[in-house]
Order: sequence, then C-alpha cells, then structure tokens
Amino acid sequence: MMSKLKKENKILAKLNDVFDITGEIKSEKRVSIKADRKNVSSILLFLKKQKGYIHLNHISCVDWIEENEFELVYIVWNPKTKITVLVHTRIDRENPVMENIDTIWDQANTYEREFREMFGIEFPGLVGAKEFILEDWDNIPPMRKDFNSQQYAKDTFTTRPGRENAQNVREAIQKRSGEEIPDFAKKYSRD
Amino acid sequence: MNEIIIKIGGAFLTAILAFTVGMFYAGLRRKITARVQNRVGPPIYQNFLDLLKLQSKSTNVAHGFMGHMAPIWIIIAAMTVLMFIPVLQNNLWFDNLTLKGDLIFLLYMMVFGSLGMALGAGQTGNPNSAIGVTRGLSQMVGFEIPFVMALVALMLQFKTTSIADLMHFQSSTGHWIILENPFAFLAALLSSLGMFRYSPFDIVGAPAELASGPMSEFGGKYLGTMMTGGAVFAFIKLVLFVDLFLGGAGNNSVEGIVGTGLGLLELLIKTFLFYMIPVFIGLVSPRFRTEQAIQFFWKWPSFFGLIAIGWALYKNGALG
Amino acid sequence: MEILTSILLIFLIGAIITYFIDGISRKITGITAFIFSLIGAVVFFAKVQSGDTLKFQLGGIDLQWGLNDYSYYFVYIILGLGVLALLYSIKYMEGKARLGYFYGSFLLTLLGMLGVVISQDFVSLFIFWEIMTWASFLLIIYNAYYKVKTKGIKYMIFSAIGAYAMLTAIVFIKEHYGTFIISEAIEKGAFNFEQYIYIPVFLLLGFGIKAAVMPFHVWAPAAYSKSPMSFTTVFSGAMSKMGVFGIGLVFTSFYLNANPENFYWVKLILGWLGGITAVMGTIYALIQVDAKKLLAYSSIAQLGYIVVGLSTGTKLGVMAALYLAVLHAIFKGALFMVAGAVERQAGTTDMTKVSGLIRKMPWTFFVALISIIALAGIPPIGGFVGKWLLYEALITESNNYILVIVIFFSSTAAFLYSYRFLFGLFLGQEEKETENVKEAPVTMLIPMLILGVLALVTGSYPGLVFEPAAKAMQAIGFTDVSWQMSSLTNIWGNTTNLFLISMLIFAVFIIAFIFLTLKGLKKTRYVGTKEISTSGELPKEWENFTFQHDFFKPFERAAAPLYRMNMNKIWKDLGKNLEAFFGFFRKLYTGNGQTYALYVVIFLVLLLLFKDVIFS
Amino acid sequence: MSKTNNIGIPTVEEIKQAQIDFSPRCTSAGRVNDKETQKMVDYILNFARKHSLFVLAYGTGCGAIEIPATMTSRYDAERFGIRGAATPRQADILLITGYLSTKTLKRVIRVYEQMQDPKYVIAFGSCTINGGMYFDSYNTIKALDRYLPVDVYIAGCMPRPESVIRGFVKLQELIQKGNAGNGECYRENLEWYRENQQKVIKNWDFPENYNW
Repeated sequence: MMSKLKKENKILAKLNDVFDITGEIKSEKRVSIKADRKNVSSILLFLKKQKGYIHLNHISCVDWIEENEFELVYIVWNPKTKITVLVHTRIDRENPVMENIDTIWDQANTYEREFREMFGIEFPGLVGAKEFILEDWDNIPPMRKDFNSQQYAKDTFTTRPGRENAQNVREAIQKRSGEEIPDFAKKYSRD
Repeated sequence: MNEIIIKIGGAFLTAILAFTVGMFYAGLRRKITARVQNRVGPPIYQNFLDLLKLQSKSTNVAHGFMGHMAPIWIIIAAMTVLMFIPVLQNNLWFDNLTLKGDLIFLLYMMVFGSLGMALGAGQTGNPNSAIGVTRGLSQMVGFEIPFVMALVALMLQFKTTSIADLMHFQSSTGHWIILENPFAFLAALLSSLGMFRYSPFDIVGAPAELASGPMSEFGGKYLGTMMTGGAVFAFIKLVLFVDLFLGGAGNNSVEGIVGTGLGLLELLIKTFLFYMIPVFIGLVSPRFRTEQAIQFFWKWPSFFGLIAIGWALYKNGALG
Repeated sequence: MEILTSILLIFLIGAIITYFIDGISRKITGITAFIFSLIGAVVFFAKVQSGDTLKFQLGGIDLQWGLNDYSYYFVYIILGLGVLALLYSIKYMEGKARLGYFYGSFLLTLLGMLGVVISQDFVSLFIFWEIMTWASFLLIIYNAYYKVKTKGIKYMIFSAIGAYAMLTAIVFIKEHYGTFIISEAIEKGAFNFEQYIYIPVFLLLGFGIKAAVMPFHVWAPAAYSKSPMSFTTVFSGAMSKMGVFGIGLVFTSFYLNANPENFYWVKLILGWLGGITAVMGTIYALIQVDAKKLLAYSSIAQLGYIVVGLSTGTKLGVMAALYLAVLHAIFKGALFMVAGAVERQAGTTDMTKVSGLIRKMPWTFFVALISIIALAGIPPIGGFVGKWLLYEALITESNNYILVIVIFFSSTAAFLYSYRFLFGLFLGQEEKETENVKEAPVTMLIPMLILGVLALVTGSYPGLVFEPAAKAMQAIGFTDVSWQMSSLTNIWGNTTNLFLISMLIFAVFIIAFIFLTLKGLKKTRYVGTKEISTSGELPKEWENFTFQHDFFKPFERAAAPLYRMNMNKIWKDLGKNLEAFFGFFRKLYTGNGQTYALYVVIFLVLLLLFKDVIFS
Repeated sequence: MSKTNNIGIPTVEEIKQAQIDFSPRCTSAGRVNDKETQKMVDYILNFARKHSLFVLAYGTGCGAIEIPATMTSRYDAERFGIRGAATPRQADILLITGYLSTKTLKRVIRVYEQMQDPKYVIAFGSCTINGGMYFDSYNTIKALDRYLPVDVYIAGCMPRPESVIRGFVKLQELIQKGNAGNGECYRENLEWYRENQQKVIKNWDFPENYNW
C-alpha cells in the first residue's frame, strides 16, 4: 500500500514540513489537505512553482451554515505525476474575505467572481469585481443556504395553478383521479 | 397613338413577365436545393406567398429618408435596365427602349439599385448592414473586371456597343457568340457567379454571421420589395447573358401570338439552362471570404478576359 | 480692348482693398471680396467676347492678351466657381483669423488664373502662372501659419520644378522659333515633337505638375486637405484645370494632326500616366479616414481621367476631357463645400469621429448625395455622361484597350470611397457628441445647391456643356464637332438617349413612391438609430455601433500589392540620394589651406603628365 | 369531495377558479373569432401568412437543439414554408425554446416588440408553461403568458421535432381561422404586461413610448 502511494506520500510530507497542514491521502493519486486560509495562496503558489501542479482544475465553495463557515476547495493537478491535490480551507461566514489568487491562475478570476456574486465572498483586488451572471440582484446571494429559493420564486413569479406543491404531485393525481400510487413511489410521499 | 399604347402595354407586359419568371426561378432554386438535400422542400410558388405575406404586414418600421428610398431605387434600377434589354427580338411588344441605350449605360445603371440599397442599409445604423455593404461593394469590384473585359472583347470584335446589334448579328448569321468568342463567355460566366451572389460568393448577406447583412433592418413591404427587385434582376442577368452569348430568343419566322409564344418558350429554356449553372455550383460550394473572392475574380476570369480581348482583336484583324 | 486690363485691375484693387479693410471691420471683409469678384465676373461675361485680343509692348517684348473659345471655356469654370466659393466663404471663414490675408490671396489667385487663360504669349502666361502659384501657396499655409515648412513645402518644391521647366521651355522656344506668341509657336510647329522634343516635354512637365499627374501628384493630397475648404473648392475645382488647359494647349498641334506618328509614344505615355494616376488616387482615397483627404485623393483620380481623355486625341476623348473638367469642377466643388460645412458645424471631418448627420443636415446630405452619384458616374446625373464619353472614346477610337480596363477598375473602385464618404459623415448611428448639430447657414447652402442642381441638370441636358466645349474644341484644331442636346452617340452609331432615361426613371419613381411609401404610411413607425436588432440587447446611451475603422479591409487585403508602391517614399529616397551626392562634393572644401594646396599640386602633376595630350 | 386535505393539495374546483383568476390577457387558443365569415381578401392573406412563416428561434434553453433537427432533411420543416429569419424585423414567429431566466426575458421582450404585426409567439417546452423542472428556481420565470402573449404552447421536456411541427401546424390552423396574432392585444393591454414585466425585471430602462 505504502509503496504504491509513494508519490502521494512524498508530496504530502513535503507540504507537511513546509506548511502546517493536516492532510490525508484519499485514494491513489488523490491527496486532500486542510489549511488555514492565510496559507492557501502560498501553498498553491508552492505547488505550482515548485512541484509542477500547474493546472487548476476547479474551485468550489460549500456553505456550512451550521458551523457558520464557508469552505473553499482548490483542486490542482500535476500533469507529470497525475496527482490531484485538494486544498480545503474554511473562512468566516459573517464577513467572508479570501485571498485573490487570479495572479497565480488567471482562470481563477472567473470562479472568484462567481463566488462573489453567488455567496457574497469578497476577494480583495479581484479584477472585474462587478455584476457577473445575475442581473440587478437585490436579495441575499442566492447560493447561500439561508436563501429560500422556493419562497423567493413564490413571491416573485406567478406560478401557474396546479403547480403549487410539486413534491406531492402524485398525491394530487391520486386525489383527483383516484389512481393508485405505485409502490416505488410510496416511500417518497410524506405521509 | 397606337404606338404609345403598344409601348406602354409592352412595358407592363415585360415587367410582369420578368417578375413572374424571376419569382418562379427563385422558388425553383429552393425546390432544387431541397431535392438535392433529399428533402421535399417548399412548393414552387413559395416566394409568391412570402411576398404576399410581407406586403400584408400591418405595421412597418422605417428608418428615415434613405430607408424609404432604398426599395424605390432598387425598383427603379430593375425597371430601367429591363426596359433597355431586348427580351425578344423583332417583337413589337418586347422591344421597349432597346435601341436607346447601350452596354456601358447598362453596366452603370445596374449599380444604381445596389447603391440605393447600400445607402438605405447605412441609415439604419445597424453595423451588420454596413459590414455587408462593404463586403458587397468590394466583391463587386472583383467580379466587374472580368465581366467588363468580356464586354469590351465583344464590343471590339463586333464593332458595336449595343445589345440589339449583337443579337442581330447572331440571328442574321446563325453563329452564337459563345462559339465566336468562347473566352469572353468563360470570363462572363465566371463573373456571373459573383453577380448572382449564391455560394461561394454569398458572404454579403450571410444570415449566420451577418444577420442577412444589408437587409437586416428591413422588414415587411421593404423586404418584399427587395425580394421583388432581386427576382427581376435575376431575370435581367439571365436575359442579358442569353442575348449576349446564347443567340437571344424569338428569332423565328412564325407570325403573331404563336411566334411570341415560341420565342418565350425558347427564352425560358435558355435562361433556365444558364440559371442552373450558378445554382448547382452554389449547391456544392462552401463560402469564400471577401478577399478570397476578389482574388479569385482577378486571377482566372480576368486571365480569360484578357485572352478574349486578344481573340477579338485577332478575329477582326487588328493583330495582322 | 482695354476691358481685359480693367477686369484684372478690378481683382487687383479688390485684393488690396480687402486686405486693408480687414483692419477696419472684420464683418464686411468677405462681403467686399464677394462683391468685387461678382463685379469682375459680371463685367467679364457682359463685355468680353471670345476673339478679343489686346496687343501691347512691354520692355521691348510684344505681349498679347486675348480670348478664344478654348480659354473662354475655362473662364466659365474659374469665375463661376470663384464667385460661388467666395459667397460660401463669407460664413465659412466667419470668426477666423487673418481674413484680409485670406481674401486678398483668394482674389489674387483668381486674378492669376484669369490671367493664365487670357494671356496669349508665354511671358505673361509665365508671370500670371507664378502669381497664381504664389497666391495659392499663401492660402495653403493659411491654416499652418507657423509650420510652413511641414505643410506647404511639397507644393512649393513641385511648383518650382514646374515653373523652371516652363521657363526653360519658353527660353528655348524664343531661341529656336524667335517668338513668344503661343499661336505663332504652334504654327511654327514648336510642339510637334520633331527636332526639339524637350520643348513640349518641359511644358508638359510644368502643366502636368499642376494637373497632379503621376508621379508628380504627391503635393496634391496635403495641399488640398490642409488649405481652407472654401479655397479648396477653387483649388481642386478650377486651378488644377489650369494644368489641363496647358496640356490641351500643348496638344493643339497634335489635335491639328501635324504628324501623328510623332505623337504615338506621347499619347501612349501620357495616357498610361493618367490611368495610373486614376488607379492610385482611387485606391488611396478609399483607405482614408479623413473626408478631406478622401476628396483630395479622389480629385487626383478624376484629373487622371481628364488627362486620359486629352491624351486620346480623338473627338470623343477630348470632349470627355473638357466635359469632365467642368463636371469635376461642379461636383468636386460641391463636395468640398459639403466637407467644409460638416467641418464648420460638427467640428471635424474625421469619419471615425462624426457620423449620422443626415437628420441634422438634410440639405447638405442632399447635395452630397447628388454630387457623389455624379462622381461615381451613375445615371441620370451628369457624371455618367463624362464616363460614357471616356469609355466610348477609349473603346471605339483609341487602340489602347488595356487602358479601358484600368480606367474601369478605377471607376468601379470609386463606388467604394463614394459610399465611404456618404456613410462616414451622414449615415450610421447618431452620436452623442453631434446631437446638437445644426444645418449649415443659408449663404453656405446656396452655392452648394446651385452646384448640385447643375450636376442634376447636366445629367439630362449635357448639351448645355457640349455647346461651349464643342466651340473650344474647334478652337484647338478639331473640325465639325457634332453634339446633341440630350443624347450621346459614338462613331459606331450607338446612341444613349439621356432625356428618355430621365423621364423613365422619374415615372418609375412616381409609381413606386405611390405604391410603396405612401401605402400604409400612417402605420409606419419611425425609429431611431439606436433601435436596431442587437440580439435583444438594449444599447446604452454612450454606446456607438457605427462601423468606421478599417472600412474596406477586405479590399485592402485583396489589393495589397497595389498599396506597396508609394510615390512619397520614392521621392524622399531621391532627395536623400541627391543630398548624399552633393554632400560628397561639399566634403572637398574642407576649409583647410593645406588641402587646397594639395589640390593645386595634384592638378599641376596631372597637367604635366598629360601635357602632350592636352596641348598637342 | 372534501374541500381541502391534510397536505394542502388544491381540489379541481380550486384549480379551475385559480385558472380563471390567472387567465392571461391575450391568447389565441381561447379567442372567439368575431367575424366568422371572413372576407375573400382576409382568406387569401391568411393563406399566405400561414404558408410563409419566418421563424426567429430565440435559443434560450436546452430546446434550441431541437430546432436544427426540425429543419434538417429528416423532418424538413421548410415544406410548410417555415424558414429561419435573421432579425426580428423580418420574422413572424418568435420561438422561445425552453426556460427563460429573468435576464433573458428582458431581451425577449425587446425582440418581441421589435417584430412587426401580425406576429406570433410559440412557447416551447414545459419550462415556459409552468416552470417545469425549474419550478423553484430563483431566476427563471414560471408562466410565459404573464409577460408575452403566447399563441401556441408545445408541451414536453423536450418536445421532439414531430411535436414541434405539430405545434406549427396548430398555429397554421389558428392563422387560417384568423385567431392568431396578438400584437394589437399586447399593445392594448400594455400596462398589464408592463406591470408583470417590471415586477420581475428590477431596473426597467426601456423607453416609455411604445416605438420600437
């Protein structure tokens, strides 16, 4: 096992003794580390410049509303060793501010503008930090978990009758036309 | 008095003929395209329905003076050129003003309509229109050169600048000019591909990239009028080529209405055969960029044009 | 026949008075100049008939002034255009500096041109020619008072070259034929290209430079576009015709058919020069972004047509040249006036900055439309007649068939810059900068409209121009020139009936207008230039979609080889090489005594070495 | 039948009532043609209109991919006289293929107002009918006929080319009857539509006067 994951261990050890991180090897060619938000940009720069992780696969954001935190995941990839490194970091949900890394990868700019709009995360020094996808949005950012999309849709848009409660469409059909609910659908019904 | 009536009646007759034949040819082109692409295709009278529908639009959007003038200028150019082109020879009803104008005049009169359309498209303020116009004008500089070379060759060879004389020559001595000066026909044929603006020279009004170019802001009756003008111009070009190279039509000894009918039949056959050349070339061709089109016209067609001029000089003994 | 002198005096006194009246009141300066020119023109056309001559002696040289039909024909252009341009300048030059300077030089230029056409001997011709040149030079540098070197120097150099060439030719004529009178020189066959070929060649050089013939056209674009528009109308419309006048004068013996075989190469070379001039002017006109420069290059092209027409030496060809001379004066004068009006109202004529003026300046647009159609040579407007005559002359009467294609290429490419001019200034999107532009004042509109109407009328009745042109042709050696009032005929008997065409177009226009425009006119919604189909996006106020940059890029790419040869660069290289060449000789004079002593010693040594060769 | 039940599902009567309340202003399907006996010229013009349909396919959603299939050799919509139009000025039919986000709705409204009468709207896919799978999305509208007068709905997610052509044929029937085309109705009820549109589109920067 260990012999198989030699490269993964190598990069993990390297990262461990350069930065203070907690990391684990998820699987073959897949290393996941947790870092403090202050180190993230230096870790990414280190990975890109020193270790040849030149490709930024993706940046994703998760809204941990219970911990009152956002989690940002930077996924970078090394074309030589074919190893993917996931850099996890948590930022405060009340005033979400994160380092801007579009100086390291230009394509990060797009992700960050989207986070700024969809989660309200501020990236200081972000290029083109203005309205991105949404047009004249005046509510709380829609990808946050405390934003009730269904309620917003009810208030804003006129829904056609018969589509008020889409979860129970099968019950509605049954109530109207007395048709039997199939067994596989029973477990989805509320009562 | 009788003269006047015949003149005016003949003018209207010619206009109606040109309109009908042109529209039917346009429908025919759509049908043939569909059949080649293994489709059923629209009915052959489809363009009449389109025209009727466009004319019956209840609201119109005008962009000002030139926007109003553009379709009028197209109609003016179409009618004027039509009046000066002999449709049938030695036929009382169809020689309208044939002897009153010559080829140089026709060359310049043909531009009148496109200039009006260009100005109308310019006033709409749509950038696509202006881009299409510049492409069209540049392409015109391309295909006019070999065409003019062919015409100059004909003028030099037969010592006339009038179409009627050329037709008369062909009908009196049964030699068609396509055999008398084949290089001129070649040059004119290649330049006619550009004149019809089908593929591969249809970048002027390419719907996908230019939003149909110059006419992108015209709808309703304006668009319908432009379609009409285009149809009449197609007929005009076909008749011009038939008159110049394929011996014209109506040169039969039958008297009266039967002779006219035969002449029209001959005209339809010849024009149809000539029309199929650009249509079928267009069906199998991709699209040239503008500079590629211009350079194409300046290479082989112009070369053939030069050969045609030399041939003409050789024929009438100017070169010893 | 003192009236000629008095007319010249009117212009001279007018120039002086206008120059000094500027100090008294700036308001009436332009009006004074206009009145003086009007008086001069009226007196001229009232009193002077063609055929008047005035002989007198000055310093032992017998001079001769006078008018034949040929020069009278050019007087129409000079005085007509001059008076209209002065009326135009009243409002155009309003509020500008140094009005006296401007109007004085303007009147002096008119005086010079008038003198050139009425002088029938070479001495006064040369004097008036220089007056014209210097006065026009003062006007070219009017806008660049402190930057004379950069602006006017090209014009100055080429005018000087032309003047020296003329002077040389005149001296040689006196030397070989013993006369200064032009008609006598022609009778004695001075221009027959027989033994003293350099005489007509030098004269053609002098006149051709003024007519902006390749390769001496490089002064023209800067000069035409830098001088004030109200003068450029005269400069390009009338003064360039002085070169045409001179070329026609030199070719008189050619038209008299003294001995055609001498003229074969002359007409070939001059015709090709004209053709290349036309092509070059056209293809450089259609890449300009400044309307004034565009018009300047197009003037060069039109002058190329005229030179081609003159060089054919046939009736139709010379008729085409004379007709085009008048038509070019008409429509190019109108177009330069339009450019000036746009410059005055909108501030600039840069076509990338100003657009969409058609609703602001409708009358100006109307004049521009007619003049542009005349320029492009599209029936039923006058320009077409000139094109027709030129083509028929080249096809039916000349043997230079390739030149037909060259000319046709040039005049087809002329459609491009014609559209560029109209679109760049008047069509396209209405811009925010030019939203409060007003129509030009009426005293500027009147001359423009007069010229536009003239261009319109000559389309149906070219005979109005043919009549004096035919007389002029008879004056320079053609016999029984035939012309019709409103129809054209070539020597093969093919005719084009212009009156019929105009009537037909008018009738179709009426019918189409009734059935297209008036039909459903109430339901028509008029929309602005912002309300275009932009894939649904709503254009902002400051957004401007006008397509102005790299307008004819496809054509430039296709015709790239033509754009490579650049006459300006060639002349610059020539100048550099001459400078290096003479710099070498300058190096011999080191200013050091020992070097000179060395030269002397070397000279003596050489003398001793070759003494038997030299003194044998 | 009980008025309501424990999980708040509306009954048929409620739904009928709600639909009556909901009723859009301009629609072709329900409209009764006032002049049953058309004049001859109307008949001819309607014949021409129904057989020459210039379609402006506004590819908003996933449905846009069905249009090429409809035009290709297999289904050949051109035999009905259907052909694509490049700009709204030339078009007769505004074909809205799939869901409409509020951002797109603004553009669609402008395109519709740029078209010239008589003009028809074909809404395409369930998303335009009742939101479809985006019933709870925060930026797609749920019922198109609150914002534009729709002539024909084509249900399905996505409708196959056969059903698209069926929708066109249905529109042709309406045109021949003289029912279709709601441009005038839209202009009459403009303030009702504007109210709905402005409820969705936050900063409304259209010109006031109806002059596109």
